[in-house]
This record gives sequence, structure tokens and C-alpha cells, in this order.
Amino acid sequence: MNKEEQDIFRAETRAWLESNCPRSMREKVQEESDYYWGGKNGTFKNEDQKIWFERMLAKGWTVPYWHKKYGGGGLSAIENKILNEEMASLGCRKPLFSFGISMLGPALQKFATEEQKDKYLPEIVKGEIRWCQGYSEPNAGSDLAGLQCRADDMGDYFLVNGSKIWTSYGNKADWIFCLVRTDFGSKKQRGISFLLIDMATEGVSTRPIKLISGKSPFTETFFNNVRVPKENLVGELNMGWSIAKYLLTHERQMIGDMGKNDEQVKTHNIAIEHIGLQNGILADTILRTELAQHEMNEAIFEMTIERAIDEAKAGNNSGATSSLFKYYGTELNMERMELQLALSGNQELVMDNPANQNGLLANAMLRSKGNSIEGGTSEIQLNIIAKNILGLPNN
Amino acid sequence: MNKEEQDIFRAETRAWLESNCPRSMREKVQEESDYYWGGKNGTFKNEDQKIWFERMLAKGWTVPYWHKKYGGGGLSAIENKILNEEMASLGCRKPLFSFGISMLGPALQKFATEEQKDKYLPEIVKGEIRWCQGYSEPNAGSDLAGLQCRADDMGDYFLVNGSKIWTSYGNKADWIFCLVRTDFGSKKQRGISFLLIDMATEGVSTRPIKLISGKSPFTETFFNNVRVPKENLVGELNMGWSIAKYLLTHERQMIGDMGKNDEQVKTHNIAIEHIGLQNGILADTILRTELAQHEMNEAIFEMTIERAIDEAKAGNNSGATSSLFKYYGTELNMERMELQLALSGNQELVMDNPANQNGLLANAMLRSKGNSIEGGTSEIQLNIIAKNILGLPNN
Amino acid sequence: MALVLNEEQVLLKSSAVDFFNSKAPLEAFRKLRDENNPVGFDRSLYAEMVELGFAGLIIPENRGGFDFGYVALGQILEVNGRTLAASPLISSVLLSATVLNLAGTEEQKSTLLPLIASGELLLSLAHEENTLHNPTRVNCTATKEGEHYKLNGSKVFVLDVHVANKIIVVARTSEGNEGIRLFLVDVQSPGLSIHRTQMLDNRNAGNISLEHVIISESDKLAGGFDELCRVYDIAAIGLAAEMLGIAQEAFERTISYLKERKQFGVSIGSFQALQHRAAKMFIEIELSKSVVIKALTAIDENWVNLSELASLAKSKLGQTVKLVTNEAIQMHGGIGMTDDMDFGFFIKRARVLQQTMGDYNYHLDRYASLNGY
Amino acid sequence: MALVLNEEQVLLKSSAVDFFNSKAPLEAFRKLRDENNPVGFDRSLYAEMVELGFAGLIIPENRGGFDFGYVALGQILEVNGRTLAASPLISSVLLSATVLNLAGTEEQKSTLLPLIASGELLLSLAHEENTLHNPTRVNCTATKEGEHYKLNGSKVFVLDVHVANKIIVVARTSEGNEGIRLFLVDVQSPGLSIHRTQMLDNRNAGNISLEHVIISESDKLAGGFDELCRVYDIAAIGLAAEMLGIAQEAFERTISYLKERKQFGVSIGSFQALQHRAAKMFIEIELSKSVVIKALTAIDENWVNLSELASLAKSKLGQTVKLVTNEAIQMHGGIGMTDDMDFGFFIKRARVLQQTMGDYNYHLDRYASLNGY
Repeated sequence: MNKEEQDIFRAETRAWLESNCPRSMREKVQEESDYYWGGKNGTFKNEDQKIWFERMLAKGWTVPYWHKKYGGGGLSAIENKILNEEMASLGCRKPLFSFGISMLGPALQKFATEEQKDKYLPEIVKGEIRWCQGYSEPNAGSDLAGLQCRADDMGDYFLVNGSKIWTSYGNKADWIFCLVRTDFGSKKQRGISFLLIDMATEGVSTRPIKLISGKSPFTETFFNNVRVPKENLVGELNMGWSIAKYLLTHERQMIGDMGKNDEQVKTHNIAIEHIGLQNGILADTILRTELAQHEMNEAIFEMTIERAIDEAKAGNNSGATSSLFKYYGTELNMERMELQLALSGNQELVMDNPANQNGLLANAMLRSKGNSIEGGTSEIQLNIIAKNILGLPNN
Repeated sequence: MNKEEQDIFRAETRAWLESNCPRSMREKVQEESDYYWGGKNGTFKNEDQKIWFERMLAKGWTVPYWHKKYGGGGLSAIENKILNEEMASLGCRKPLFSFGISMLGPALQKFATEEQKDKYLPEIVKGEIRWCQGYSEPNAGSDLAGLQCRADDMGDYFLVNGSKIWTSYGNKADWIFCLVRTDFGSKKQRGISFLLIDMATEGVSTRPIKLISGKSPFTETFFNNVRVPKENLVGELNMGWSIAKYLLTHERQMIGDMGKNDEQVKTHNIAIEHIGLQNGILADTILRTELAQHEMNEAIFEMTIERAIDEAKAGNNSGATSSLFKYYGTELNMERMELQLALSGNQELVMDNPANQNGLLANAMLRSKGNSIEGGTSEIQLNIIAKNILGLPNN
Repeated sequence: MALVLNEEQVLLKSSAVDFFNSKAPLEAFRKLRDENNPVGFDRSLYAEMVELGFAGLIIPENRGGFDFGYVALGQILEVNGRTLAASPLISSVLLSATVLNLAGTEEQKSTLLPLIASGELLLSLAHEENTLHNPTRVNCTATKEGEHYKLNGSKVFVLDVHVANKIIVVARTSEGNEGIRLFLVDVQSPGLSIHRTQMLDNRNAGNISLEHVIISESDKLAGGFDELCRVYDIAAIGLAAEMLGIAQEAFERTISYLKERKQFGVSIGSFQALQHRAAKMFIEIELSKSVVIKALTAIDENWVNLSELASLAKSKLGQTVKLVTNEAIQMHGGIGMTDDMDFGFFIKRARVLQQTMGDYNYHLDRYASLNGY
Repeated sequence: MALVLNEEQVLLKSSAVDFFNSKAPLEAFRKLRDENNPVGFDRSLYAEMVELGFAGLIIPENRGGFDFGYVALGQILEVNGRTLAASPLISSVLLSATVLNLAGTEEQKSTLLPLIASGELLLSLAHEENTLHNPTRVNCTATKEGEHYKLNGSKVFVLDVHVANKIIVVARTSEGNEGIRLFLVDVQSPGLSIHRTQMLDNRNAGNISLEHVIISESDKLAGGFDELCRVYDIAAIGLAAEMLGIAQEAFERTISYLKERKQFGVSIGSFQALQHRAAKMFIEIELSKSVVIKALTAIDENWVNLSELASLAKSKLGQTVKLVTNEAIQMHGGIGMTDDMDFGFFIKRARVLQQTMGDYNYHLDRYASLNGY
């Protein structure tokens, strides 16, 4: 696609978006339900959301870069980039948000049979099936490969028993993609398989998880003698670990982005508002020191993201890996929350006051403690850097 | 000894000190040579030092709490405490300073034969022999038990080969107490023996060690086919490790005391002098934050020493062990040095200026980096706390 | 006095451990929270605490108390921090009884202190007006009108005010620090309104507003700003004692978990990085114990450097409890984040205690200023 | 411009690596130190650096330079930091050529810049008067007398002044920042005395004193305080680049050591606590790389937020290089403390660079102020 063709595509796309994206679908996303998540029980929050979804779906633009044969838009990488840029510039919301698009889809494209792709990918594009992820288990946290949820080969089906934890929206999803143990004899990473399970099957149940910060989208998911057809296995039997690893790297990058302070509100503005200036500097000079240190690191972290992107574009292998971003980004976010709370004082500790959105900041601080745990703990990221990047030996 | 007898002893002691301790021996110690270190080549810095040494020696008070049969003062614990208190209150210097008194002596009292005690202890009391310590080796740092300096049993003598590092005043000492390997077959800690070696023996040589902070009292000590009489072995053959452990605990406590800021000069006074106040607070509010944090921890560390002493007196087992003091005390000292340098600015970086005693502070900062290494690294102290106190398992 | 407990204090502490473990374990507080209890604490439990003498520890014997002092009260608060039992011990005893001890008239002391010691009277101290602790920024006014004072203004973060019988209100009679005075206000007074709020730690603190509340001269306290500042110092030390209890409990549970929990086939407590972090927490807690006992001793012995020690204790414990509660969750991993585990309770209570009477930064700043820099 | 080097810069950097490794390894600097060399650097080595164009990188082509810009010069300084080769690159080029570029008259630029590029002229910038960096506290005076200026005062910490041919002196012609001006002083000038000092890093900086030193009007520079502030920003960024080189070298040597050194029968690099500390250092260095390239780019592209980026770079690198030099010694244990190993050189150079043009605290403070708090 030459420059001229790109310009034409960009102009057409923009024109189409401008006339087809309802005004309300260009407003900033406030909460989860501002996105349409699809699924058998998927509901539209309002008429605009429905219209926007249907118009985009008709063009294959719920997943614009997937092949047309799956219902995708069939866009090239450059076209997809242009579409994203134009959507961002107009503020258009994504018409469909799902773990099917962001997580399962890429794995299926890479590891599934043609038959499986033909079955599952179009359902994802159309938002017919809502997926969730079943990896972690209560007794296999950082040591994911130590998982115990088992799938026994019963000849024409697998019999699944065990449980999963930290299933996001497990209570709203229709299907779950799962790591299960199919061989107990061999080395831990071997013997794991990647299985797709219809959550309507008998024996599947979920239980919501309440966090220290309040309600959460997480559930525990239980499997009690659940029969799963053989054809629901993705990839080879006992080779699911490679799929899991592929998806984890993917997830880690998403979480690391948290270190970027996307908020319009800089923390130092909160400081100035609550504490005030004295002789031109923040009246509490102790917090000022911490704040300056924090905002310095925040600014330099953003430069590091920028540099990593530039290095990648230039084809260089920058040392700044996903583990660095995951570790440092989540540390920054936790520090930011603690600082904002310290700067704001006791009024943010009141949990039944609409003026502070019922303790929004305090709960956000509490929720942030999970950042350095989910998607691979900070300790795991440091291990990865030490071993994979610095080449330090195993004990 | 009842209260009345104590009071009498105190009064007598004070009177004796007042009339016998020369005025100049009550001034603050400025440098190493302000103490008499004894030894075959021992020299007195001045006449007062000699007089003071001889008078104290005559009373057995160079080592007042050792038995009279060794030439010590034969004082009871309470008498020794009273003597120390009175010396401290008058500012009297110790009349003799040596590793024989502080390190070898206690080990001999606990592990040596009567014959050995009779030979070596009086020499120490009289300052006739200056001792140094030979533990560390270039390839056995934190892993002291991995030492390689060997003593082969040749029938009527040991043949010693190998080298030691970090021997304090190795070039000034007459004898060295050494850990040597006498059995290469068994487990590391077994097979180590504690040997006393006359440094005048053929084959012993030393080389001074220059540190990043300049000259140092340390030497390397080399043993090249050195013949050591069998009777110089202290304790049982291959059982020297228990003596070493006993002495290390001893040493650790001495080093940990560094965290106490004995200087009259509080760091914040340096700060006020160099940086100045603005609106009543230190003009550089970043350093003020660090300084406050540092001085807070310094103050609380001193309270912790106080509490540990009080708990010990009360017969309680306080959690505050020598490892805590070693670790935290040296960390505080290193932080203090860095802070003082940052507060003082570029003039302290000039190394040929008598006004700053030729870079005294900068060199002290550099020297302090060794605090967290010598006498058991900080890492070793944390390991000890984790395993011995918290009971965390070995890997 | 040496920095160790005497026999009497050791005994008291050990009976407090037994009491809180058997009568007020953390599950009891969880239940109060889950049922959204309107009182916020268990009145019969407080009665038992009173029975054990906890409410009278710092009240003189001639006022119905035991005169055991603040070292003793500090032990109760520390042990209390381990199970987070809710009670008006801080609002009524640590804060209000201390105010009366230091600033009350003879009349006020003789009538009110015995009632605090016997648990019949619950008092709250209404001092904060802003979102951050600031002793001198008092806008609430007390205007003299004949034999009366008229109070106007509002207060926030008044601990346990929803169950208080009386409120000690800090108000201003004139400019300057000498104009800052203390007044006893009955909760039934016309013009007073109380709005209960639910705090992060599931305890209660309320906002109050005063509109032309009429107070008689006899309800003005004898002491003023100087006594109030001493109350703040004492309160900061008492809160530090509770934070010490929280830190120890969260730490000990974490060490146990490190020993039990297996990952990659071995106990996670064998990982050296975690061992070193655990050792550093241990050190911080040992340091924290020292500053708390030192500062409590300073109250009982009337040392002149009380403010300095109060700031050291409150600042250090704020940092220690923050470190330990964060590490406790991190080292527990995902389950540390669930409400089913107890660490949510510890971190929430810790953050509220950190804010109350000035966070670590407030006290570190004050420590520097007290040292002239 | 993207935050990556272009082809030209990559080539330059790789030739600098070859040059410093082969011609100016750390042993060469150790030798200069041990023989107490009166010049403090190797003149023939500097001639080779000039030959390679290093001295002309930031000098315009029409003034005898190559106009490669500060990103290019930054690469040289970074590589230089790895072997600590002593040369007047910072005093004459980074500082003085930048002053002339920004503040020189046309006449001064056309006569002096070519001589800097060709290595024939060594210049020093005399600006500090106090022990801590402070751009506005200038007490050195320049009094106009007819067609001349008379300079009086003294300066400290003047880098390489003992070998300089000319000194650029910051002096005050009147109150306020607009009274702060720059003057070219020949080292032969009557009334000027130079006292060489030996710094911690075994480089040289001198004190100078000026007593009625007469300067002609034509030796006054065109620019004043604003240009000088920009020089300080640029200098801070250049020094940050050298600190980045030091940090990387000390870090890489430490990682190698962790792999080689055995204790308790295993490589010490297998201890998880050390692994995590190594990983954190790695992260700090990656962050440091980003801020240095960003700030260097900002110079070449004339961004308006240069001061902010300069403070970020100088502050961050000050902290990173402190962390890494300290950890390098600690992880090497006892031998890290010996002069035989090279870490003494790295830590000493690092501490001097940290102080020069403002330590991390100065710049963190300035960063906060630039952001309005």
C-alpha cells in the first residue's frame, strides 16, 4: 500500500467513522458496561451501543485485522493502524470488548486446527460467545506449571475435575479456555493441555471473589466431573504449556501499561489542592520529596516506553522487556495510589460519602496491591530479568 | 561485694586514677598511635604513654578482669565495671590496646590448655607480644569455612602453606592466630584447626593492602612452607571452627556499634552550616527529608541498643541480636557518610587541601563501604536473621 | 525507668493477650462489619474490658482509676492491634481521659473521669476541621455571651462520635494559639448535629456541625492549647502502640505462611530474596518496639522531649506498618488480596491510624523542625 | 527524532568504543594517577581524540567543526565513562564550546571555536564560587572602567584550569540576574592566580583568584545569564551521559563477577537476593538510558522543556550511578574495596560527577519547582 493509497484509506475511514459512530460512543469510557462485551446473555447498555456494534460488525471491524473468512475486516497491518489512529482521534470506543479477541483469538490463530478456527473465531467476531480464562489455581500461584486441575482421558471425552481461581467475569462468560493437567507422570510443564469448555456443561459452577477493595470481576470456577469433548483440545495433548506461555507474555504487556499515568490529573495537582504552596513550594516538604521522586520516575518510565517502541521500530533489541514494564509499571502505580492517599488525608478514608465517590481512591489504593501479583508477580519478573536477560545461573 | 564495699573500691580507684593517670592520657584519642599497642617493636608515642602503661601494668590493670596468675588484675565483674566507669568518667585512655586482649585472650581462656594459657596470656597482659588475626582468604570471603590455607601434619610439626587476607596490622604484629585446614576430606567446617604462628618463622611474609580510601592497616599474609610446632595448636585438631564462630560473634558486636553516632557533630549541624535555613527549615528540602529520615533511624537505633541492654539486664531474650546491630549499624554509618558528603559539596572532594584534612570526609565515605562487608557481610547477617531467628528454611 | 516492662505490666499484657484472643478475635470484628452493626463495636465486650480495668489505666486512683500509666495502656493498645477489636478505648480513654487529666477543671475531673473508668460515659474529641492534621488551624468559634459560650463551626473525623455521650470540642475564643480552648458539649445540645460516617477500617468517625450551641462557663476546660498539644503527642504514641501490634501480627502470620506455602516444590520461605525482605521487616519491627516503649515511658516520666519522641514513634510506626501490611499482601500473593484472608482488615486499620493525628510525613517534618532544621 | 541512534551516530559510538578500549583503557588512567602526572591527562591521547573529531562534534562546520550535535557528543562521553580516560573533553568542549556557541560574539566564535575543534586551545569555565552549585549566587565582580572591565573575586572547582589557555569567567556587572555576564580571561593576565587542586577522582579542578584583572570590552561575551543557564542544562545532560557509561561498566563487571565467583560451593549469582538486586539495577540502567537519550535529543532539537529534562537526567543518573557503584563494591565483597580492583575509580569519578553542576537533590528540587510545586 503506497502513501497515496494510505491517504485515501484514511480519508474514507474517517468519513465513515464520522457518519457512523454515534456521538455518545465517542465519549470517554467511565465503566466496564460502557463497552459491549457480547455473549449469550450480552446486553447493550443503550441503543447507540447496539447501533455502533452492528455497524462495525457489518464491516468486520469488531476485529478488523482478522481474516475475512472468520468475519473479520481483513485489514492489513497498516490499514489496521490507520483505523486505530482514526478511531483514537475521534474518540470512538471499541465496539466489542472481549477476552476472545485479546487473548483466546491470538492463541487459536497460532495453535488451533482449521476446524477449530472456523468454529470459534467467527463466534468471537460476532460477539456471540463470551470467553473467560482459567489458568491460576489456589495452590498454583506463581508456580503456574504446578496446576492440579485434571482432565482424564475417558476415550471419547475428557473428564475434568478441579478448580480455577481469578477467572475474570467467570460468572458472565459462556465458555472458558483452561489449562488442565492431562499427564501426572511427567515433568511439570509437560503434561499440561489447553482445553475449551462450555460453561453450560453439567458440573461447572462459579463463586464470586470479594477482594479487600470490595467487589471484583473475579470468580472461582469449579469443575465437578465435567465431560468435555475431545475436539475441544487446542494444540497437541500435553503441550498446552507453550500456548500458556504465549498468552502470559501477551497479558503481562497489558498490565505493565498501568505504570503510565493516563489520568489527566497529575498527582502534584492533587498535592497542591490539598496541601497548598508556601513560598512557591509544596507546604509539606517531606511529601514533596517523595512526589518529585515519584513523578521523576513516572516521566522517565514513559520515556522508556517511548524508547522501547522506537527501538522496536528500528529493529533493535532493546533491553527493556515486558518484565521490566510489568514490574516497574505496577510498582509506580502502587506508589502513586499510596501517595495520592497520603496527600488527600482523612476525607478520602470515608467510605460512605458520595463526594469522594464512596472511597474510590482508598479502594483504588487497595486494589492496586494486586497489580504486583496478578499476571506474574513482581518476584517472577525479577527472576526472569535475572535469569533470561542477565544470564545469572539457577540455584 | 556489698554496696558499701563497692563504694569504697570506687573511691579508692578514683583516687588512684586521679593521681596516677597523666593529664595527657585523659585527652580524647585522635589517632591509632594515641594507644600503646605493645609488641616486640612496640614504641611509646611519648613519656606519658609509657608511664601510664607501666603504672597500670604494675596493678595488673592492662587487663584488669583476667586472673592474677596471668598478670591480670583479678577484678570481679563488678569491680571491673566500676573501674571502667571511673576511667570513662575521667576520660582515661586504655593503657594497652591489642587484639590479644580483645580477641585471642577470650578464645584462649575458653579453649586452650593450661600450659598454653600460662605461656600466652602473661605476654598479652605485659604487651610483650602483639597479635593479629588470620581468618579470611582471597577465595573464602563470606564462605569462611571454605578456606584453603593448609597445615599438613609432618609428625613433629605442621607445615603451613597458603595465604590470608585482611590481616589488621599484619606488618606490625609478632604472632598471628590462624584458621587453617588440617583435613581436606571431611565436611567443610570440620577439618579446620586453630593455630598460633610466630611471624618471625621462616616463610611468613606480608604485603600491605591499599584500599579505595587510601592506605589501610590491612595486609595480606603469606605462608610458604612454614614450620609450626605441634604445641601451637589450640583446641582439638580439626575442631577450630567452634573457636572461630565464638570469635566472630565477638567481632560482629564491635563493628555493629558503628551505627551509633558517637560524634559530637550531628549531621544536621553540617547541613545547617553548608546549606542554611530558609523560613526556619533547611533550604534544600530534598536533603532535609533524607536527613530527617536518617536522624530518625539513628535515634531509634540508639534506643534499640538501650532496650537490648535493658532487656539483657532483665534477663529477657530480646529479638535484637548482634546480626541486627551489625547490619543496621553499618547501613546507618554508610548512609550518614553519603549524606554528609552530599551536604558538604565540592570542597570536600578536594584531596590536597589541609582545610578539609586532605579529603578526610570523602575518604571516610569510601572507607565506610567496607563496613557492610567486614566482620560478616550484610547479606550474611540477613541470612542469619532469616534462618536462626525467623526459622525460615534452607533452600 | 529501663526500657522493659515491669512485672505488673507483663502480667497485664499477658492477660490482655488471653482476653483479646478468646473474647475478641478478628472474626468477631469481621462479623460486626458483615452485619453492618449500627454501634460498630460490642457493648458487652467493652463492659468486659472495663471490668478488666482497661478504661481506668490512666485515670488516677482518686478518680476511680488504677493509675497504671501509659506504658500499661500502650500494652493494651498493642495487643488490641493484633485482633483489631473495636471499642471506644481510643476515643474515650486515650484521647478524652487524657484531655480531662491534663486540661479538665477539678470539677470536671471528679465527675467525669470515674464515669470513663466505669465505662458509663463515652466521650469523643472533636478537633480536626481539615482533611490533614493541623493543630493550629481552628476555625470553629466560641463566642462569649454573658455567662455562656456560643459555639459555631464544624468538625470532621471525630472518632466514635455516633455513640458518645459528650464531645470535647476544640474552638477558638480569639486569634492566636492562646485563643484555642476546649469545651464540653452534651450530644443532646440544641444546635448540634452529628453525622456518622463509615471509615475505611469499618470503624466510625463522624462529622459534627455546631450552630449556636450554648455552653455554660463550667463546661469550658481549664487548660488550652498547650495541654491540647500534649494530648496530641500522647495520642500519637498510643496510636503508634496499636500500629506496632498490627505490624507484629501481620508479620508473624506472613512468616508462618512463608514456611507453609510451597511453590516450585519448595517452601517459598526458602527463597533468599524473600528471606532478606523478611529479615528487614524483622529489623524494622525491633526498631519500632524500641521507639514505642521509649515514647510511652516518656509520657509516664514527664520527659521534656515528649514531642520529639511522639513524632519519632508516630512517623516510624507509620512507615513500619505500611511496609509490613504491603509486604504481607505481596508475600501471600493472590489470596492476600481476598477479603477471606484478614490482611484487608490490617491494611485498612493501618491506613486510618496512619492518618489519625498526623501521618508519617507530618511527624517527620515536625521532628526535623523540633531539631532546628 | 526517535529515541534511537541514527546510522552515523551508531558508527561514531562504535569507533569510540574501539578507541577507548585500545588507546585509553582504565589502566592508562591508573598509570597517570600512580605517577602523579602533572598534566593529569595524556596530551597525545587528546590529540588522537581531536583527530577522530571528538572535539569538534558540537562545533558548526563553518567554525571548523562537524556539527554532529549533542546526541553524538553524548555517545562519546558515555563510552568515555567506561574507561574513565582523562581529557579536557568536558572542560573545553562540553562546557566551553557550548558557552561560545550560545553566548560568544561572532568574533569570538570565529577565532576560538576552530581552535577548540583542532585541540590547539583549551578553555575552562569558572563559575562556581561556593561549595554547592548555585547559578545566581555570583559575587565575583566585573567593574566597567572606560573601555575595560576590571575583574575581582575568586572561583572554585574550575575543571582543568591548570592546563587551560583561557578561562571563561562568570562575573557580576550589576545586581540581579541580568548583571551576570561572561568574560574571556587569558591565563597570563596580571592579577590572575591559579591554584591547581587534586580532586577525589584524580582529575584536576582549580581555584582561581582575580585581583583587578583587566579585560577589554571585546572579551566580554554577547550572551549573559539566560545563555549561561542553558549551558548548565546542557552540561548536566552531558555529565549524565558519562555517568551512564560508568553505571553500565560497573554493572556489567559486577554481573560477570556474580557468574564467576563461587561461595558455599555455588556461584553467588545464583542467590536470589542478589539476583533481584541485580534485576533492579538493570531496570534503573534501562530507565537511565531513556532519560539520557531523550535529554540529549532535546538539546539538538531545541525543545522548550530542556531544563526539566536536564534536571531529570542529572538527578536520575546521580541516583543510578550511586546505587550501582555502591552495589558493585558490596557484591564484590572485600576485594571490591581494594585499590587493585577498579571500583574505586568508578565510585570516585561518580561522586565528583554527581556534585558537578548540582547533585541529584538540587535537580530533583528544581524539577519539582519547574512543575510548580
